[in-house]
Amino acid sequence: MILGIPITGETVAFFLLSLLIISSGVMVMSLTKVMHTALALGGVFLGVAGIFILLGADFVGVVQILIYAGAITILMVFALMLTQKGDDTGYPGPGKRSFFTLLGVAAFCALLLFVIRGTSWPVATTKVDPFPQPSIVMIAQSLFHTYTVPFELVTLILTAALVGAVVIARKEE
Amino acid sequence: MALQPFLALGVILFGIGLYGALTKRNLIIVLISIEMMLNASNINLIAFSHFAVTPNANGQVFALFNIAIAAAEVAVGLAILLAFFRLRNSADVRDVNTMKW
Amino acid sequence: MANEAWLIPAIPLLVYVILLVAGRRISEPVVAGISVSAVLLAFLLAIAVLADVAVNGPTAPTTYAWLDFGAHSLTVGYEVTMLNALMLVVVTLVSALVLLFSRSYMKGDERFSRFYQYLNLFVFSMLGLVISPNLLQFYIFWELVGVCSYLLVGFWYYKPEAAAAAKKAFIVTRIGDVGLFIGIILLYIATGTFDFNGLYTAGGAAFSQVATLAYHGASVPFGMSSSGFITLTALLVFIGAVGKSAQFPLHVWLPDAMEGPTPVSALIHAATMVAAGVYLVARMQPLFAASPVASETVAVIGGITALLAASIGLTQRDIKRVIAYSTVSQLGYMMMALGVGAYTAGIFHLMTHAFFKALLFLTAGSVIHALDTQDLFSMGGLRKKMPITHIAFLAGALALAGVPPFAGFWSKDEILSAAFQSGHYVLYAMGLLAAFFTAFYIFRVYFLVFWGEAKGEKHAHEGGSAMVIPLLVLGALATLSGFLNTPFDPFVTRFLTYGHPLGIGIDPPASLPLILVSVIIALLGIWLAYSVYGRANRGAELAKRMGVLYTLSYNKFYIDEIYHYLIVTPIFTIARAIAFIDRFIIDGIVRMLGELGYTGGVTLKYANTGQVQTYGVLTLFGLVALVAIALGIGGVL
Amino acid sequence: MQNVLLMIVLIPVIAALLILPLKARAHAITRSIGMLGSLLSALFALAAYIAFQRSDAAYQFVLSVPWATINNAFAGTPLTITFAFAVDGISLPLVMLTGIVSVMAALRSFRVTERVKAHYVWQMLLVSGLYGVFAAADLFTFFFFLEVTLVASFFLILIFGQERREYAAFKFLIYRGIASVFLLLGFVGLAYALANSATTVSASQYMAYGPNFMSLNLLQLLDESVKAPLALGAQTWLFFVFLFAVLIEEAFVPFHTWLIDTHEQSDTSTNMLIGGVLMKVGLYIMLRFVVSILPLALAAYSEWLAILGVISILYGAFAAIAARDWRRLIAFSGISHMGLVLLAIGSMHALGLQGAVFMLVSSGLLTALLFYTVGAQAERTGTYEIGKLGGLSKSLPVLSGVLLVAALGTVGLPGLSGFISEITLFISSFERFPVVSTLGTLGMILAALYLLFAMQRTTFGPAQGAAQEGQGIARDASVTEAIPLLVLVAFVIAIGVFPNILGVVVHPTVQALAGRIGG
Repeated sequence: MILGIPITGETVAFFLLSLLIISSGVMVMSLTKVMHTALALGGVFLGVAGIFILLGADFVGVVQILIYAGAITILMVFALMLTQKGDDTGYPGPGKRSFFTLLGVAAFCALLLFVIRGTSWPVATTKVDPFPQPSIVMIAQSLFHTYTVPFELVTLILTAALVGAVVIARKEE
Repeated sequence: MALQPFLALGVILFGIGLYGALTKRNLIIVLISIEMMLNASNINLIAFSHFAVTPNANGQVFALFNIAIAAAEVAVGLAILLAFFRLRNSADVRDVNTMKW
Repeated sequence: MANEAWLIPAIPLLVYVILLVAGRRISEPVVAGISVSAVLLAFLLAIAVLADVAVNGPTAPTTYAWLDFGAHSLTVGYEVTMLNALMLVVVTLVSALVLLFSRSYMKGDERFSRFYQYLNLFVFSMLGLVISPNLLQFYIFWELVGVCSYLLVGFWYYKPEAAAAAKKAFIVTRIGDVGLFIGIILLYIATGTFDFNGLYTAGGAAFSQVATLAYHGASVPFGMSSSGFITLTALLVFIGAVGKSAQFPLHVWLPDAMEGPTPVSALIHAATMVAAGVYLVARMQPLFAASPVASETVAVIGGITALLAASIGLTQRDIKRVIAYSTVSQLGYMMMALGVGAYTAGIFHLMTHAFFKALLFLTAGSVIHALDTQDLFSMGGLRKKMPITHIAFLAGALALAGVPPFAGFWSKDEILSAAFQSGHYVLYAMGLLAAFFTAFYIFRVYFLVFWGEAKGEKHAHEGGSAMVIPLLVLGALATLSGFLNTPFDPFVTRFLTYGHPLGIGIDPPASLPLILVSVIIALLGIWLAYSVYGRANRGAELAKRMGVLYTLSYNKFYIDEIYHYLIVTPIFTIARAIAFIDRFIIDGIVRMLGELGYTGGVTLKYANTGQVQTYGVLTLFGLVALVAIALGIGGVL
Repeated sequence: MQNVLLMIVLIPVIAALLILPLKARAHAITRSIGMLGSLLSALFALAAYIAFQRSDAAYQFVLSVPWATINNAFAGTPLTITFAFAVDGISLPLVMLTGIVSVMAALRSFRVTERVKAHYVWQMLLVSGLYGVFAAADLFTFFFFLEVTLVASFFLILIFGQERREYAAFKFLIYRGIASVFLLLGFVGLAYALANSATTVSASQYMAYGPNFMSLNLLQLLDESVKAPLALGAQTWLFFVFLFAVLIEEAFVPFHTWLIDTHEQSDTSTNMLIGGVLMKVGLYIMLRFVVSILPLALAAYSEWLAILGVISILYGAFAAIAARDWRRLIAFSGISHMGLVLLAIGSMHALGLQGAVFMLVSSGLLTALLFYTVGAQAERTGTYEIGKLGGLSKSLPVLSGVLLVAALGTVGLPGLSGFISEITLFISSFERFPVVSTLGTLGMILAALYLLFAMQRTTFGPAQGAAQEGQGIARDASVTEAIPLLVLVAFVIAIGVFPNILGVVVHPTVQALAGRIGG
């Protein structure tokens, strides 16, 4: 028991992943070299994926690793490199406004944390295994029964985004 | 494990992302920060899905949707960024001010 | 016959409609022929009605629903009483003669048929007014009469003076009309009826002649005393009469109304417009009789008007204007008569006056027609050139001056003796002085126009038969109609007081000394006029000797000017002030608010720097504040 | 006959839809469709007048279709909206008025030569909105059509006005928009206040919504307000909300400046419709909602109405005296006459309410007539300025004659429609407010003053200024132009001479209405 929390495998994993996510996040904000930033970003995404898996959402966790840690991070690195002037990101550090922003963000987070603490969350009345079957089956059922239309819409959006991205990024002739 | 630690983690990650989105001068870092905020919300969704009164997969499905939308957003965002960079030869947020007054 | 009395106004209305539809396509003689014969027919019907009521007494009103309104429906209809039977005859007779006269007076005018159209409408309105059984219908025709006079006075609309006179006539009488309007409404509120017959019940002792209002709510409105309320309504009604009958202080429109064609003046002055006011007071006599204050006011206003107008008439240069002031003055006599309770004398004077005043105007019209001028001092010597006109004018002048046995003598004398015998000695003196003035000014006109040397190049001559016949008929009436009500055989009195109508008194008998005094006064006036203007023109000399008095009289006591400064100017000043406030203060505030919004927007837009992150930070602070407030309200914080 | 009101409202919309696909240059067919649409609607209005049960004070031709239900409108209470039409003795004359004026305005619009299509489309929509407002029997339906009139007139002013049309159009939109907001607040408040005392739920409604629900249906609201009247407190604040809306809507002093600008900037047919019909809507709201549903508040504050009315009467009259532009003068004269109506409503007497309805109709006809005549004159002389006109009687006798009739009718000459309205409303107002009413009668004298001055200046005297220059080309009214004039004059005279043609319809309703307010 540390601070009223039982020390189990779960909690240990949670704390380690949290540490990874938060420290990587802070590093994304503070590092200036491109590659360092990209690495830190990968850390954040991986940590989040770990949390997902910890919560039994293995499929989403895998998707997270594939899309975020894989695709998006690489994309970002490319973009950073394409637009880079010199070695570092080359932008001035925090100014006076950053301080106020920090204050505002801190207040916001504090409020939310306070609310999270103050709320009495409903707890499952019957303690059953959360997921009696593999999550991927459930997701598939949900996605192709309940959420068929949104799912199709998302594909549309993705297509539109693809076309849009091409059109926008294309060189003007 | 309880719900609250996960929510707290989400809030903190969201705060970091928000701070980055509001202060960073580099447009790409801003985009990255936004991705982090989306991740924070995904943590929430998955956590609620896991700790719901009757656990179900809805939260996971929403998280998947979120990821899909985020991917689209990154694609379009980066495209805009590239077009902008070509136009102004800069990726500074402060140069994106054509909508002023 | 009295049940067909509605035909009398209907006939001119029919002619009006015919002329309205087809007027432009009918030739002048036909237009005049239709109109004159129609009104003559109406006159014959009126005679028949008169004979009917003389034998059978007045009829009950015949009414039709006009506006259904539960228990208090508004009605229209007709009714023949002794008074209005007499009025019907007078109005139709004078109108027929005026219509005939207009045939040659208006010959060749490009709107000849329009003129006859208006005249027919005028006659219709007056006849409708006379046979109205209730105040509402009375008021409707009363206003129509006003509009017709407006149209006819302004007939030559392209003359600025005519247009101004028409407008003045309408607006000044409108002031009186509003008084009458309020009076009618108050009477309706008190009694729940507009009917002349339903307004009163006998008040006081059983055989009393005094009427009182028939209050339908068993109480007087507004918590007033009954006598106070009667006085109030009577005075309001009287304000209407003051406006229409050109009594002081609303007399200013009538002399200006001379700008219309002369037949119109004859019609307005003799039979239609101005008679309406006197008729109203006569018709409402029970109400006035019930209020000593109101009847005193009527008498005093009448007396003042008689004297004031007569004194103005002394010095005017325009022939029609002199006669116009004489009308105002004579109307004052009538009001005085009704005010002192001499009901018959007032009506009788209205009747005789209608004849001799129409005569005077038509002769003046024929003089003007012959000479093309209205200035007295450019006339003269017409005695030889226009003998018929001369004789006719002389008859009219003698009647107006009150020389026996002409019509005016009998009626005016009755009024004066009634004033004296009812104890109004001051009024009597004023009336006597006015009679002296009257005799003087009308004979001043007579001598200036018909005696002396002929002036101007134009060759004067008599008009055609259409002009001469009315003069002869009216001349005869002006001479003889007085005998209808002599002290020896008061036929009209007997006729009017048939069945002892409620609230109407019987005139005191005339006395010989009073008759003698008024005859002497009239003769004195004539003699003075002869000595100043008849033998040789010494008018300027006299004017100089009178000094300030002459100036005052010549300028009509500056009443028009006083009104201009006291009423017209303030109204226009207020109007301009309100226009200013409207444009610059009220709308100014509105425009300022608009400008404020615009300027504010223009200024604040510079806060939009285009920096998305700045917006984001500010939004964040807003969000934090909102969440904090929401949590605070929810009791979480 | 059940659907007659629906037909009346729909036909102009159909006409507008038919005009839309036409070619922009197809003027003749556009005009014919517009004219036919207006005429057909007016004929249906006439049919409604003929089929109307004279002695019946209740709503007739009731048509009520459920439109929408909002389940959790306020604190869990459902809100139902119906698409409902019905007329009674107060609204039917105004529907008739709309019919007459809209046909005349459609004829007048023959003179429009540019953007004819747009003109007719917006005009048809405005007419439909006006019909809808007067025929509506549901607060939401009413509000819907009121907004239609707002938008349609906005575009009519904006596109077809004079130089400062944009200013005028936006002023119109903003003022009336604010009035609409207050009206909406009043409507919702009314529905909310009356829902709490619901006692009139029908069986089927009970099945659908339970015992407590808010209805916007006027008939239901009226029913409820009789069975369970509102307390004075609720009535009072609703009264003031409505009063404020009406003061703006009806352009009472000091919220009148938008009307002046609107009239000064609009073209003739728009002025006829706005001045003749739209400007009666505010007082119709007063009669329809305030008098019937809020009688206690009306009784408590009726002196205020009378005083506000008299202020408008006198202010409008004086401002009209100073007006140099005919349209400005007519606008102020309208304000002055609407003050009379407010005075009559304040008197809370059946006769006064009848006078109020008569005055609305009469003033509508006369205002339309005045605008028509003045517009026709301005078309020939090129100006509305009173000082620049003169002697038109000679060159334009018919127009001048009609102007005379219109002016005299407005002054309140017996035999024309203005008089019967004035006498009935003054009888009841004198009974209650003798002093205030006496001040009101001053308005009658002042009306004679300003109208005669302006009319004589224009038509009498020698020809001068613009009239003189234009004399060669100026032609008097052509046949198509003369028809509206004569028809309007005929109606003005008909009501003036036979007031019963209107009275029989109005009387039972106002009698019943007066019963509610103890008159």
